[in-house]
Amino acid sequence: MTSRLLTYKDAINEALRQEMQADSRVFLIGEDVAGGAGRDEFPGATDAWGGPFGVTKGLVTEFGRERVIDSLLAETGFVGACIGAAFAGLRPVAEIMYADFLGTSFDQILNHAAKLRFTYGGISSIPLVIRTVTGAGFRAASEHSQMLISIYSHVPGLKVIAPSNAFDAKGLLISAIRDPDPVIFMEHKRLYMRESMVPEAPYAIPIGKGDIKRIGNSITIVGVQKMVNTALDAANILEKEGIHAEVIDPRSYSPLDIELICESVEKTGFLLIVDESHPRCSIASDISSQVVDRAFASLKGPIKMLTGLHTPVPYSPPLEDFFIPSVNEVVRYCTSMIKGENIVNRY
Amino acid sequence: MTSRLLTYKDAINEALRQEMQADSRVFLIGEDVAGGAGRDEFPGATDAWGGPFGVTKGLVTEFGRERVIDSLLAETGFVGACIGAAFAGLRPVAEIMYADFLGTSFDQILNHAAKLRFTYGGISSIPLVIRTVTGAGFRAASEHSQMLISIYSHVPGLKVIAPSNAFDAKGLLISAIRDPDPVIFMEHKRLYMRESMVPEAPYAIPIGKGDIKRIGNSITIVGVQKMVNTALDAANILEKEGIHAEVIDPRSYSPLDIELICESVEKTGFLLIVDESHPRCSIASDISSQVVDRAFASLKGPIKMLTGLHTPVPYSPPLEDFFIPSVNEVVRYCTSMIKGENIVNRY
Amino acid sequence: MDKEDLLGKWKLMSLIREFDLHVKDFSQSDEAFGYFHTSIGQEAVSVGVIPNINENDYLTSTYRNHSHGIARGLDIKRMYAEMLGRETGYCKGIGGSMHIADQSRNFIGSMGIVAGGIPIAVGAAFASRYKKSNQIAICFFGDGAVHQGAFHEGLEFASKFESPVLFICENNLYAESTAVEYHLIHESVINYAQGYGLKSAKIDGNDLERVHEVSQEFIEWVRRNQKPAFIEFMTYKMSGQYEGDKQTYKPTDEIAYWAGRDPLVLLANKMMIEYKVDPNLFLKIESENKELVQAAFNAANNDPYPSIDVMRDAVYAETL
Amino acid sequence: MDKEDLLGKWKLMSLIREFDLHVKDFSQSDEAFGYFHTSIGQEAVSVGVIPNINENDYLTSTYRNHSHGIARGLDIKRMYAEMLGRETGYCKGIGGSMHIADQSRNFIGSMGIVAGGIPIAVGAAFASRYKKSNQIAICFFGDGAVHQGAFHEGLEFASKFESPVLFICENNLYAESTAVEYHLIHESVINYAQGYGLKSAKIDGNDLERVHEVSQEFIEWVRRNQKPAFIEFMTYKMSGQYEGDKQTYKPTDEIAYWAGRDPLVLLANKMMIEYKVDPNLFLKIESENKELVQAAFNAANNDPYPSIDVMRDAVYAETL
Ligand SMILES: Cc1ncc(C[n+]2csc(CCOP(=O)(O)OP(=O)(O)O)c2C)c(N)n1
Ligand SMILES: Cc1ncc(C[n+]2csc(CCOP(=O)(O)OP(=O)(O)O)c2C)c(N)n1
Ligand SMILES: [Mg+2]
Ligand SMILES: [Mg+2]
Repeated sequence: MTSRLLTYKDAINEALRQEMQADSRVFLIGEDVAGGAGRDEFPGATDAWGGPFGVTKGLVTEFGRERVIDSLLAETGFVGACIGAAFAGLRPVAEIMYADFLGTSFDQILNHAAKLRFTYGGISSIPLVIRTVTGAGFRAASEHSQMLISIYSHVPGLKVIAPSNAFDAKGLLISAIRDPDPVIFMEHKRLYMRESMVPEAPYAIPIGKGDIKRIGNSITIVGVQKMVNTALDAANILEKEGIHAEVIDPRSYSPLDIELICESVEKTGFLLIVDESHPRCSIASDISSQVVDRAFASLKGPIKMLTGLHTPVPYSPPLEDFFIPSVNEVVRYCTSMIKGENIVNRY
Repeated sequence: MTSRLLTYKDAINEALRQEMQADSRVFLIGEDVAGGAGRDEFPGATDAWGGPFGVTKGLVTEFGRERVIDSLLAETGFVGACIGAAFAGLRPVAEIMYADFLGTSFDQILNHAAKLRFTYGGISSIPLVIRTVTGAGFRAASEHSQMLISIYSHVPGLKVIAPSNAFDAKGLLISAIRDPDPVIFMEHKRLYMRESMVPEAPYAIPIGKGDIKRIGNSITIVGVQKMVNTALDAANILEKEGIHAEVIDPRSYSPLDIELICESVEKTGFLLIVDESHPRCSIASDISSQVVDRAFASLKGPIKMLTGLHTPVPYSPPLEDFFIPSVNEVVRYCTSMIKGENIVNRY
Repeated sequence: MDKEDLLGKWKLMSLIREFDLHVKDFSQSDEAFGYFHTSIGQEAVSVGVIPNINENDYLTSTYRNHSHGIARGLDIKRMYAEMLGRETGYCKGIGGSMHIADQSRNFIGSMGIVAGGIPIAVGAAFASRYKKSNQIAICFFGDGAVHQGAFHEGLEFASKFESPVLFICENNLYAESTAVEYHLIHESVINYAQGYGLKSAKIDGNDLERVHEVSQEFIEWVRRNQKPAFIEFMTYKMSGQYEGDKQTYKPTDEIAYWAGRDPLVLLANKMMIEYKVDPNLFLKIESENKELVQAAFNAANNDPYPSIDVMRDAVYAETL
Repeated sequence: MDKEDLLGKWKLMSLIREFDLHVKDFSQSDEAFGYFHTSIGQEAVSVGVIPNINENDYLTSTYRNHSHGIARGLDIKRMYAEMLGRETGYCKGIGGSMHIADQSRNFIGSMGIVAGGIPIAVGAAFASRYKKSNQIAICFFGDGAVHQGAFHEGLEFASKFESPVLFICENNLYAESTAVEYHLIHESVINYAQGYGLKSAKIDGNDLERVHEVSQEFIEWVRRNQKPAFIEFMTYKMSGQYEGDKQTYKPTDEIAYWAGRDPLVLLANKMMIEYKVDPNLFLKIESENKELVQAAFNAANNDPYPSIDVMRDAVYAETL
């Protein structure tokens, strides 16, 4: 397969395009996913936005407004409609502009998308993808910076994916679109411009399989989405101090590849989870609790969680920078853990 | 203080009545919290319901329709309005009939109630209480049986309370109404008819303080809401086998009295968390992860979580009974944990 | 409709009535569990509307779904099995009384969240337009649903994206214990529909012939024009919000008035007068239906409960 | 309004314009961060409406809040400090540009969630009625907000519970890149308001005098009648959705048309013709405002960032 450097954003765009080419049941809907609707008569208006980050740019030109649909500004309406359309045999890909806005359609997700198949005794299926944008670091303040992976992963019936690089993003989005169940697909706004090698042809990465991004035997670091990169940077620094960190990217959070994490912890004896979400009832606490249950005997010290704070995301740059776990902190946590030093948590 | 046996339901009713008597800023709003609205002209219609479980019965007769308000069937509308009213100096107590319906007003809770003070730099405050009904065991199926404590506890800015008995319910609801922050107050439908001794006079139990419901030194069991009672029943059986279980009721889940739990674990060395919610990113995983972080050295074996399943709540009686952790299972977990036997988790 | 047609409709209404009366009785027994929401008094809406749609048209309902299910041709034994939590039920006993559905009839589901099914039905209709399959969707809800954001967003989506869906509001004068005089700010819920430019009508929901006629016309219109439409049927929730509801919010004269407007009585009277149908025929049909329902219950009540594995496998389509 | 009044309004509009122009410039500089949403072209709405309310009336805004803040009398230095994330900002730098608020003026907040502030403003109005305090609330939002369930539930709550709130829709022809021709199914957003029985009007939002007159009348009406009302102001988002938006969705003739309808130009022209105001006076005011803004920016830009403790203490009113 021919590969080339592609941004995360373009990799997502390519996954959408290829799946739309392959399957006429796939359509996109969301606010400004095409852009310029209502002004089609004049050149420039068509495809003016392609979503606020331009992720879907070009698709309306290729597939037309029948399949790249500017919704109304009404998330309950269009997410609910996608559930019905999925039941009726289509493959909707809805975009909720920011993860923070999921609250405006939460009932449809929690009680309908997630439960319809179950309440049916497992007879129906809802092949729906909801793409949304996560994460802090954009100076976008409390209502445009949340992760919310933990809330969605709590809900049985949903699958939750949050890729950390372009390669994973393409392969996992293709799987999500082909998957028979509702998938929340989370794209980190601070990763959109990051490049990695991405094959041209379509490929599917199985949902629920984690990935070892770096092999090591001194300590296991699980990173959540963008924090995978933070962990990798920290691992490079730690290497110089003779600490060989193994860095795991779960990629899928529901289902979660807990076996992969446990195997690593059985080898290293130490586990640090790095996540920019809030700490309480979180994906970090979830991973910690599952590992302590399954791999207790291997633990050489307490599992640590380095997370965002139990505060909404602040605006002020030094505060937001503090909110997000940094490379230095990952390094500090790892060295202290291995030395058996006490660490005062920040949250 | 004179005490007498009172049901959980009546204790809540009494807390509401006493706080409404003491403070004219307190008002109730929700669907059918009075009941019979629109037909007031005829006897019998006034105060016909008092909420679906009759919890607010009698209050409209005492305080009138100005303060016990049948809302429209529109949770975003009235929860949002309560946020504004709280900002404007009132003390709204909103009722969302079932916790399952919180999705229809989730944006107001997640982004406004929880964040308004923070986004303000801590200048304003939102003294709002949202009462709602949790829990399985009522054969009410997937959309009328959820707990959702974990979702609300994940969100910074909210306080989350879920009492397990009438005494705690009264004292904590009074605190919730007097509290300057938004509080989600969760009432378990299967506890409404349970009695305990409740003082007649108003009293406040501090939010964020857990309670040791039974002292023991062999193992710590943390129960979540109704599971406190399950844990206590199990503890009585275990006692006969010479196992002295300490049973802790956190009562508040955000903030959580983690110190109390850790102290107990430092004494017993074993921790079992019993919760009927789904397991992933849950309050059970939260407690486990915090304890492993803080009290690792005291642990004599893995922390175990006995929770509901990673499935929505089923309707069929044997399935629902299986879904909810049982006394027998608590006993089985505890004995196996102490013996160091392997336990296969059910979820 | 000729005499035979009307008799067939009456028979179906009677089957629904006997089913719900059985549920009502059963719900008060010691064996009973769960919440049951009957449609006693509202049968003419289901029977007048639902047989007019095609085999592959879509439908959503609410927790008050018995009459919709039976009118859609669901087997009453399998319905009762669902309500008793048995594996032979339409949802293998997992969904229960509030969530009856049948994929083979494109009965998408019964939503326990008020108005929750509205955008979903709209989406099925939208898909029909997308697929050019000439299907439509019909969507039932109560008078209380009009206050929900989901109602508005659903109607507007349908209007904007010209989705062939027929919205059917069963205005039974109450949302739980709250009367429409209190909760409706409009005289009629069709004001909301008109706000979205929907073709709409407000009709006596207890007059079977009228319900049939108007809904047939609307269904054809929706299919032909590939656009949404809306009917409000005025009817009465004779048995309260759920079985066990004491209904102290209802005035006695209102109860008496609507007892006289019982859709089964209205149609039977008409047939006795206009078509000289022997009154005993109705009694005979009624007792046959009673037996059918009792037999269905008995059979269902002997069926096995589902296994834990059935539940586990129901969460995800792909076992993980 | 007499000449002096009009001059005062023009001065305020010019201050807002200069503030936003400075923001626009700054946003393209290397130091800049965050999202900035200016109201360039919409100044007449804020200046026409907001000075008509009382000191203790309530107000909610959106991410597009600069003009509302300045018209409400907020200090531009503290506003800029907020936008620069400084502790001296109105929200101590924690809220940022999208969330400016000022409790001392009952400016409840700026909501980043479209329509999120609507039920909240309604609730403040409801509280005023409850307290019999004779306060009202005014609530700003855009044309896109009318599609949200929160909009409908908020309007209906206000209508049902007779809450003294004035809803103000700034219809600036676009919701992000989507034109109203596409997203509005009605000719006008006041159709929605009329659906809830609200007194309403659709007004040229670039004509300062007209905005002032109508909003004054509506504000008095709301206060006197203790009921909600609704105004749609037609205006134009001259600088796009956010600073940096390339606006390729806008036709050039439309841009030209609205450049000619710039509210500052319209009012200045009128004053030059009707009151013979010297054109140089406007230039003078403009350059004074430019200096004020630059000075505010410079001062704010030297202020300290908040400490971590400020952030921690901001979450709960009671430190836990
Ligand atoms: C979002 C939501 N809020 C509240 C409820 C609780 N509830 C169940 S039925 C009902 C009344 C519904 O009235 P209506 O729509 O008229 O239907 P009816 O029961 O009269 O058929 C309410 C408030 C719910 N199920 N969903
Ligand atoms: C619930 C929600 N959905 C989507 C968005 C993203 N968004 C921000 S502004 C905007 C357009 C709003 O348009 P309008 O209401 O006309 O206000 P304007 O920006 O034109 O002033 C959108 C879709 C949001 N903030 N909240
Ligand atoms: Mg009703
Ligand atoms: Mg706009």
